[in-house]
Amino acid sequence: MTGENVFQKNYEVLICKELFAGWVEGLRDDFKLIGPVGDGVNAEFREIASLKEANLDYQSTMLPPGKAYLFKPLEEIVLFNAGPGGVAAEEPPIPVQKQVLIGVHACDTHAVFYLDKVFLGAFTDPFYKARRENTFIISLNCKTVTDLCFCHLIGTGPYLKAQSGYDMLLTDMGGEFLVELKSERSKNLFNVKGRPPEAGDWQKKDEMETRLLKSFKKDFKADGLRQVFLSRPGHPVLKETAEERCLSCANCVMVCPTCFCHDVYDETDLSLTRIKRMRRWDACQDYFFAQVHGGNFRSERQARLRQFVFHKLDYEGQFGLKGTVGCGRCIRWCPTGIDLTEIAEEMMK
Amino acid sequence: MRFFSPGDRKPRVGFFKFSCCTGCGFQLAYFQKSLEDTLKSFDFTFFRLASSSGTPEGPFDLALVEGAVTEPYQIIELKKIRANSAVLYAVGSCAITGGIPAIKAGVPEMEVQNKAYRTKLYGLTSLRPSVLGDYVEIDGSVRGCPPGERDLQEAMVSVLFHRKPEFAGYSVCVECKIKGNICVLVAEGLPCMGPVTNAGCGALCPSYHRACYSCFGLMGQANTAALKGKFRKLGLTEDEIERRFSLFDALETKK
Amino acid sequence: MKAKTGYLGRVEGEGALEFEIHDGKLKRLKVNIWEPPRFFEGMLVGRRFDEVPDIVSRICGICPVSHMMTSIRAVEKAIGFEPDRGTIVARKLMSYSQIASSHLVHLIMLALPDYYGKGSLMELLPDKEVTLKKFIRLKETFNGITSAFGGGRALHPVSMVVGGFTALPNENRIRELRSNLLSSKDDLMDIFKTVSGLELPDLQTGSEFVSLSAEGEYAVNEGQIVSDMGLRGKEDDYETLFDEKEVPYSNAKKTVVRGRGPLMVGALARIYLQSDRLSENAKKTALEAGLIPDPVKNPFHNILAQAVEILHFAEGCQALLEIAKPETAYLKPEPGEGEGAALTEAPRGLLYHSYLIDRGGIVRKANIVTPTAHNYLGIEENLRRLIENNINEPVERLKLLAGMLIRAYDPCLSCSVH
Amino acid sequence: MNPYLPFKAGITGIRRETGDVRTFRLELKNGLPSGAPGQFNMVGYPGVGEVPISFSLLPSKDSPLFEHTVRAVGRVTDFLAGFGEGDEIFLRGPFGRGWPVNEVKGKHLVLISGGLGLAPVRPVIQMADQLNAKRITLLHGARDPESILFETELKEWRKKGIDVKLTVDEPGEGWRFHAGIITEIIRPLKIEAAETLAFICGPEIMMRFSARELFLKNVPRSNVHVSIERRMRCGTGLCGHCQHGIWFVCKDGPVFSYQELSGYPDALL
Ligand SMILES: Cc1cc2nc3c(=O)[nH]c(=O)nc-3n(C[C@H](O)[C@H](O)[C@H](O)COP(=O)(O)OP(=O)(O)OC[C@H]3O[C@@H](n4cnc5c(N)ncnc54)[C@H](O)[C@@H]3O)c2cc1C
Ligand code: SF4
Ligand code: SF4
Ligand code: SF4
Repeated sequence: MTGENVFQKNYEVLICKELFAGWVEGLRDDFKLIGPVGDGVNAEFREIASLKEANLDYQSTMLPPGKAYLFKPLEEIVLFNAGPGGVAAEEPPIPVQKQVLIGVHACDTHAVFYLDKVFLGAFTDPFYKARRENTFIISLNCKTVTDLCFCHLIGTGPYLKAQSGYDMLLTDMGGEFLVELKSERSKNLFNVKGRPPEAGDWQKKDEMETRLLKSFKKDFKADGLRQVFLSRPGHPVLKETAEERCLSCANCVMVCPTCFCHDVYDETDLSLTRIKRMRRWDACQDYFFAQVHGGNFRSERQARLRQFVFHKLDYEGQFGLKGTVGCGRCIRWCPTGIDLTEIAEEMMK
Repeated sequence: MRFFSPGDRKPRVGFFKFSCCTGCGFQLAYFQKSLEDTLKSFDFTFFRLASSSGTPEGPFDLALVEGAVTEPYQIIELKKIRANSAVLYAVGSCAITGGIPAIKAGVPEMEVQNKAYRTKLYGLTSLRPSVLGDYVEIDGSVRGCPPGERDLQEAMVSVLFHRKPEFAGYSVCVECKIKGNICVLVAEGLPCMGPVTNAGCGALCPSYHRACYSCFGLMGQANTAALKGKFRKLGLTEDEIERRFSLFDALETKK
Repeated sequence: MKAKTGYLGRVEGEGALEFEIHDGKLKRLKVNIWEPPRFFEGMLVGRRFDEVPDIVSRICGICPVSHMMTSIRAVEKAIGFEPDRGTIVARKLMSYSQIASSHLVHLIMLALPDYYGKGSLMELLPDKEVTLKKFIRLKETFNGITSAFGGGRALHPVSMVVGGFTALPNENRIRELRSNLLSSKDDLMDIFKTVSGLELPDLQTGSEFVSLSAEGEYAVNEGQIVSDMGLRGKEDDYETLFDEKEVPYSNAKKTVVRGRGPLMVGALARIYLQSDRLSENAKKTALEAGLIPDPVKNPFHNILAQAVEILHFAEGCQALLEIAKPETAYLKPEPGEGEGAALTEAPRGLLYHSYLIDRGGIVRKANIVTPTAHNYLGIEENLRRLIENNINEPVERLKLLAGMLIRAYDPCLSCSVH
Repeated sequence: MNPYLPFKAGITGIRRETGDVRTFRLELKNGLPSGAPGQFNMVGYPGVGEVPISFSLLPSKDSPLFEHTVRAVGRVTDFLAGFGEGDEIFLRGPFGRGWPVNEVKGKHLVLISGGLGLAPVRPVIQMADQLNAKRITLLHGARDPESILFETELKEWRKKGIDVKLTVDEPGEGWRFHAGIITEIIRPLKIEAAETLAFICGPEIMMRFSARELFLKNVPRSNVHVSIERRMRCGTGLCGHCQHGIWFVCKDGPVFSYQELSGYPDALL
């Protein structure tokens, strides 16, 4: 992540899975272990005691690991104490707990890069920063894809190509993991001896990737949207989808790994002595999101749906990255299955 | 400090009950977490449930009114309460959406009565249920059945601060995701009302593996047609769908 | 001379007392319950069987669990469903903790101020600061149990449904509940002492004491009907044993034992009829309070009985939490045709629900009789006695005494009308 | 440093401008304030909330005091209206990109404001002497004569050589200036399009029509700057509420050139 240089090759080994699991367990003294538990697309990143509890063959989770563990859904950002002497502001403690996220897919790893741009950009969020620095990310190349995945069209998967910004990359080679170290600290931490990969191993990895790439179901043209979006912001597909199907429930943006919007509000106890300034994940799909005193910039459901679709598929200028990583969560967890790629395709017609 | 501080006169609160289970009153006077501070920070100058002293005449810094309107005398009382109170919040689903008492809005009045009473009672004057907002201007709605702790606290704090309240207006799904529940509607096909229901409960039902039954009432701009469409796809019959939407929102659906 | 309370404070719901004394004689007395009816029996018709508990829960804000429990049992009987063991344990925990909690609020917030001549608990502060703090700790403990098993809230719980519980608390939570209970022992005794130290007026009632009774346990969720006048019956016999009368001046109905007169239900009647099944500790305190072995049938003693029951149910919860398992207790009920009736002991006494359900699982007929309806006639009769016994007292004193008596019954007017 | 930690500011003076508009003169309790014209602070009180409020006067060499002019319209601003001299409020800032004052040199600066929109423009006038503008014109519109802000300062501004033109929608007795909407006093303005730089602040609809008037005079879009308003919770480009297209109004704005804003939906502009 921040400031770390691209890591040279040669820190790659093949080790058997048991050995790897043993190493992970050894991290428990210093780190909270967080890994995927459960099957298929309904897995969940949770604290685990060992890799035995985790299922590294999981396909997807509802909440994305990066967002859930780096940018908490609900947290205190300022505390105030009120008393006879007046009101004094106090900084809530900066999180110091070290944690390892094990088995983060390529899309979700890219999503963390996006969140970095948001929270470590022009202004630095101290809570995100502390968690980010205390989080060791072990990414994992996917073995299967779901029918809603489209990372291959965005360039964020299914195999992770980024060379930095995370700590370690795993590829399941059958009985062994191919472990690629991607950060300085991973080199210090990973002390397991293994077999250096040979040309054949790399070839096998490439073949697996090619096979995987062929199994994607989704296909749409992500390029050229810019013009369409700007010229037809009132396209009927937006209106129809919004009115007939969109519930404004905000599930889509809540599960989105790159959605960063949040609300800030004060929670005061009734003795008026303790005030907590909280932040909570918020959503552009909510009616009040863009309301100001004199009006509401997105009072129409259609306008809110459009904000979501455009923000994810266009508006790259904002952070220099696409807002979507192709994980398909917004489609899967939308109660009515609204699919932003279908909307985009319809608009391109 | 600008708000009521310990030396100040405590805000005078009146609590009123119309047609309901008194649960909102109990929530305020007993169940909620900040009970001690509530009892101490306010002067409950009228609260039948908790006190035999005091007068309903006011004046009140805050009037809390629970219950649906189902009797003519309640309308007169309500207008009086409004006139005597600086701030008036409707408390609980009965007062805000009609809640459970409004189920009978869908059936002819006498038909329901005859099922409950064998003889004709001369005192019976029940009307089609309606809500506080139909008769007076309300300054806010503390939603829920019973009212959620977050909004209840916000209501009370707003009065201590002399400021406008900010009640939750988003969907239950937002709270549900914040809790990290696997969605029971998407993952299991349970007919969850979360997407159209106003937040404030902390997504209790889905957290306990149950489909939300909308006890906080519909949120503003709820797209009920879209959710009904989804329920149809799940295989619910029209009757079943109608019942899900008429449990706490009968007035809305029976318009 | 006419006397009237504008409304009854510190009771659940809307009602008033009126009486007239002429020439040293009580002429007229009535408890007028103007609580607006919501016609639950009418509203329930046409709803599906599994919606019933959520609807009837809203009859009452202090005993929602009792209404849910009774309706769930009645509905399950009607559709021919048998709950599993885990469900039965969890259901008892719900009822026990709710009764303890409801008694607590009655004793401390509703009844206590009378004995100090005050209008509310708030007016007793700061003198009763310690009592208030203990009261709050205890309510957290009991509400904690109801809400842990009831789906996150003690008032109108969500996870208790026809068929069982949609989720149950995990082991950590259960352990926590146990330890909270354990550390509440002193507080519990202190509350008991506070109540048993009160000077209760004398009165003797002629009402028949009625409660449930079960083999080997203090009956709450299930049992046979028994009374101190020899009444015996099953819950299915309820409608042949009791009769409901409608009175023109009140929205609540009055129940009588068929062919006999008024009855009294609730904590006092329960202890009277089931004292041998109280926990050891509760038995000791009941002895101390004079509720056993030679009880006087004084309705004012109902608050003593409630204080004893809190101890009993605290121990009951403790024992059940030892065997409660976090595994989900739920079997999916299938709609079935039939009729079912159930009786349970709500905090305020006997509660009856019965339903007729059609093939599609839709309710065709519903009947609900609440504890306060059971007590209504007895309350009026005892008020008459009380006033006649004290006829020479000043009218303000009479009004206070009358209010205290009504409150001693802990009546729930929302329930009584529903 | 936690960017959410607010500073305390003491109220050293309050001026009632019009019915619900007050100007608070403020002094930071710790540290020295800074800011540029067009920037804003998040102003509020613990337990009530924070809202964006522009500087209406900046601290200067002569005085560390600064001002916020606030209209009471809702939760936070109503609460602020209850404050008196000597009270403390809380604020964070300065935030945002203000008016491009560096580009003014040698140009004709046209300031156009509607209602409270004069407040964020005032710091520009405050530093008029340092701008080296060829000419400065201020066109200000208000509902009625009573709601003209900073009326006592208008004379001073004229003395500085600023050409001040006023208009009101509802003139009363004795109104000496123009009556009508703002565009009516923009239209007769004699300008050299390429040499003109415009700063506009007011309701969105007023900004749109004012800008259109200038475009009709061939002023390039990149020379027309507007200060826009969005909901804001953090002020630091994180909470997302103020997003407009790719922009975060809080950190990329609130001042934008018309060029930058064009093409994005969900705005009146
Ligand atoms: C860059 C900027 C500069 C501003 N400068 C001034 C100024 O100098 N003087 C002045 O009186 N007003 C100014 N405003 C408008 C002012 O922020 C709103 O009037 C104020 O937020 C209303 O908040 P409230 O809590 O009083 O009202 P409510 O309507 O109760 O608002 C509730 C919440 O909504 C949000 N909100 C509502 N209206 C607005 C709004 N217009 N802009 C942003 N968020 C809003 C806030 O987060 C607020 O907490 C400015 C706005 C922006 C964006
Ligand atoms: S999840 Fe689907 S229905 Fe809900 S707001 Fe998003 S697009 Fe609309
Ligand atoms: S604006 Fe909407 S889509 Fe964009 S980050 Fe915020 S919530 Fe996500
Ligand atoms: S379970 Fe219900 S409340 Fe939760 S996200 Fe799904 S639909 Fe919304």
